[in-house]
Amino acid sequence: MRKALGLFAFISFTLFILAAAMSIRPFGEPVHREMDDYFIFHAQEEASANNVVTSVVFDYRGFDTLGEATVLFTAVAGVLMALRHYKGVNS
Amino acid sequence: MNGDIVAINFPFIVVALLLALGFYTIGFKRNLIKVVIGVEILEGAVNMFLVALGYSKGGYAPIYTLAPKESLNNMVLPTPQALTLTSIVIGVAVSALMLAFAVNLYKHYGTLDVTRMRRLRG
Amino acid sequence: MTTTIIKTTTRILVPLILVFGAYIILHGHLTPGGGFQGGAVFASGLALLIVACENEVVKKRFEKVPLSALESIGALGFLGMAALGLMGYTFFKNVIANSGFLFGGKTPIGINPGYLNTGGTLSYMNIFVGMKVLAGLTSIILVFFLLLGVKEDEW
Amino acid sequence: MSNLPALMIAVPLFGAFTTPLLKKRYQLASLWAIIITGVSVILSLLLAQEVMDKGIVMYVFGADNANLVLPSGYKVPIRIMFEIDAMGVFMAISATLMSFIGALYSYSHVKMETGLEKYYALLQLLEVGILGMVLTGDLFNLFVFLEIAGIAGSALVGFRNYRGEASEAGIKYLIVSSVASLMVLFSIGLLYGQYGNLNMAYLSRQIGFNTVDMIALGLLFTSFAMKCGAVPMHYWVPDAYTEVPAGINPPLLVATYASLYALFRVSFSLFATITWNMARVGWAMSIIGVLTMFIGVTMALVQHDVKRLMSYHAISQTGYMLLGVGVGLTVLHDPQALASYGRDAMAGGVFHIINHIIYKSLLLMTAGALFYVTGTRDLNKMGGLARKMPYTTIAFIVGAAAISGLPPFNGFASKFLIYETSYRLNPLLAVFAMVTSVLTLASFVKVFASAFLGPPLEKFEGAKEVPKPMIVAMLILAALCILFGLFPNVVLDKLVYPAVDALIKFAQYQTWGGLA
Repeated sequence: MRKALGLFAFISFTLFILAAAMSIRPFGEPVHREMDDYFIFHAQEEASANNVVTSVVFDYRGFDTLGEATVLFTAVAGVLMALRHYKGVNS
Repeated sequence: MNGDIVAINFPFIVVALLLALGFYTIGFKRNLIKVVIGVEILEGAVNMFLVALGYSKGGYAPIYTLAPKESLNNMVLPTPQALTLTSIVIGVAVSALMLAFAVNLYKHYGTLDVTRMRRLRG
Repeated sequence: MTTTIIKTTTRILVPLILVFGAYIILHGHLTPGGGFQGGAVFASGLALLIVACENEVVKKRFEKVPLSALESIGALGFLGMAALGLMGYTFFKNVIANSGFLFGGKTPIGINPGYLNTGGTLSYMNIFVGMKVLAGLTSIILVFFLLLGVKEDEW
Repeated sequence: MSNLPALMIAVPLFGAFTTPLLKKRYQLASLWAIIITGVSVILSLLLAQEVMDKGIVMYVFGADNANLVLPSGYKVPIRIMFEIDAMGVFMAISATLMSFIGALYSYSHVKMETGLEKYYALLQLLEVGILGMVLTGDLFNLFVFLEIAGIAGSALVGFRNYRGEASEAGIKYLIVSSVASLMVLFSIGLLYGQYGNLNMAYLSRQIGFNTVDMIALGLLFTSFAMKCGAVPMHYWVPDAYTEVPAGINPPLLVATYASLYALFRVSFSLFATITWNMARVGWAMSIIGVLTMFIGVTMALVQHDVKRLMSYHAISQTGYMLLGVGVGLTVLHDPQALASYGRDAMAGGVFHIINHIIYKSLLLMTAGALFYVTGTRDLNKMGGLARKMPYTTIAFIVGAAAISGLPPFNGFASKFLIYETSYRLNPLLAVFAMVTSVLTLASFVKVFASAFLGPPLEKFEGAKEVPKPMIVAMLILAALCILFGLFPNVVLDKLVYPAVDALIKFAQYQTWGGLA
């Protein structure tokens, strides 16, 4: 019963995703590129970097990168905490 | 017509199939390591989707250092690459933590079979 | 897993990998790459150093390395560079770009050979993030390696 | 203080990055965490003041000034921005307050454990994740902070690594949250491919009725519902809440409701054009809500583990919020019904979020106190603790009365609004909500009788009241329960109705509060 339900959910999900892949815009022809064109044409002047991707990563979307660094920091703290040597203690 | 869409959007279809594969692995596999691999497959599929979104036909990498002349008016979109970079690092973080938990669970139960380690039920 | 061949190859390869990682970090604003990628390359060099040696040697070698502190310092440096923008502008404002400070040179518009002294806060952030990533990844690898080498009853 | 929104993130982040430096000095680390979380409570109150005065507060990261949403001569936003309305600030206050309470409670609750500098760092990172989620106006940024909250939360769930169950609950939570956030990322990709932007306000003006947008809405809706513990995917909730140290329970609850917030934000602001014309989304939300509350409470009735029982009640209470806001969403397109009961229904749902966070944290913390004293969580092995632990008993009674919706506690105020308004939509919904409430009362009477009443057991002869920081944390929450119950109108007028209006008036959100 549970397996059948799971299979049903899985198949419907697959069809759902395939429908999305079929109906999205054609590959290789971005329709709206206003934001990206801004990055390409202004990166050298505003962020003073030749590499547009780096200027996006650290300047225009720098706050995401702070979050990303935080994710890595969190994971390292989590791994070190999960694998710490422990003494059996109460509470 | 329908065949055309499949041919043009082939990368997106591959992404969809990969996503389905990842979900199958997470939902129907019993070994914990395989479940982790399933999450990784999902991660890879989504990253591939983002990078595929950024491609524009015949585009060049968006870097000005010693770039060829014709690249100036046809660069691929930089944002999806930045997003993918972020998402890759997040994927590494998630998989590291999941494997740490898996190691812990193996130490405790002596098995990686999900169905045999369910103490938390009901 | 530690034969003489592996050890010798490691001795030759590791400095090259480390230098390559540092190059990627420093040239993040000019060529493909950046703090994360360079940090990962650097950490893979250190990982080679870890897996090519015996447990005791690794333990002794890395005992004195303050990886956790290095990671915190990298993260704090990144946060601090972002907070520089709070002086009159907003968080994450690139205040050093075009200011004439170190890394504050002007980038010529259009195709150019690439000058290292540009990028503003980007270059600093690349360095801090690289530091953070290499410390973080190395400490993950180290903890897994030391853990899996330890016998059951010691754990 | 125009940089207040940035400080909201930067201060706890600074705390989190410095805490691991305090290796082996656990007391210092916990004091540092208490200070940092306390400072962020003050910052969030200041921010709330600013939002109440000025309406939507914008903060554009990396621009020349914080209000520069669009670069000159450009029609699309390009930078990440925070867009803080009353709803966001409402969640931010809950997050900072609960992190502070959690840090205070943890000070003595986990004193004997190791690895505490990581614990406190993760506590602050969890706070950062929640705050980022509720304040941001950028879709990808929402994903990043969703991941931070998920990873920090699951690492904390697995904190007691000497228990196999903790690691198990941790990996379960991590898998659920990472799958959910990957689906979120996929739908962000769909939207980016369609419209080439990531700003929520900008996207919400572009989105229309086409297949890709519908699929994106479906995926976002399911993944956030999964992450907030609605019914088909509620399995991770009891495990995670049970295994986490009681001091982390308050922020973890807020993290769950931050996903609920994201669900509301997606359906009200991002997809406003679709949901505004389709009552079906609202009906789906209400029905999921009713199912969630009913299944949660029936599962709770059979539990023996006190924390697990309360966790199932947390699932069931999530149903009330979904029901309240779902009723509001159903009548969104009908101005008359919206004015007569839709707005009140949403107010009930939103008010229930903070009420539930307060009393469920209180209850889970009393359960943690019982565990601290007795060393067990099995109800059948406890008894006669009322005389030994008077403060805990008082806190428990207040929390239990509040969750069962008895006047004059805060649960009554919000539940009453939900009954009244869901009755107007469909009487059956209200009947289910009331039955759930009665069952909740029954199950808490059982807990009270078996843990606190009865003859004092011999093995708890030496049992003492828990240390002072824990008592203080519990009493603060108990006082809030009573205050919110006695003066619901103050809270409703100051916090809840502005939040509801911020959700309903999506045109304001779309124009960045009138900046463009």
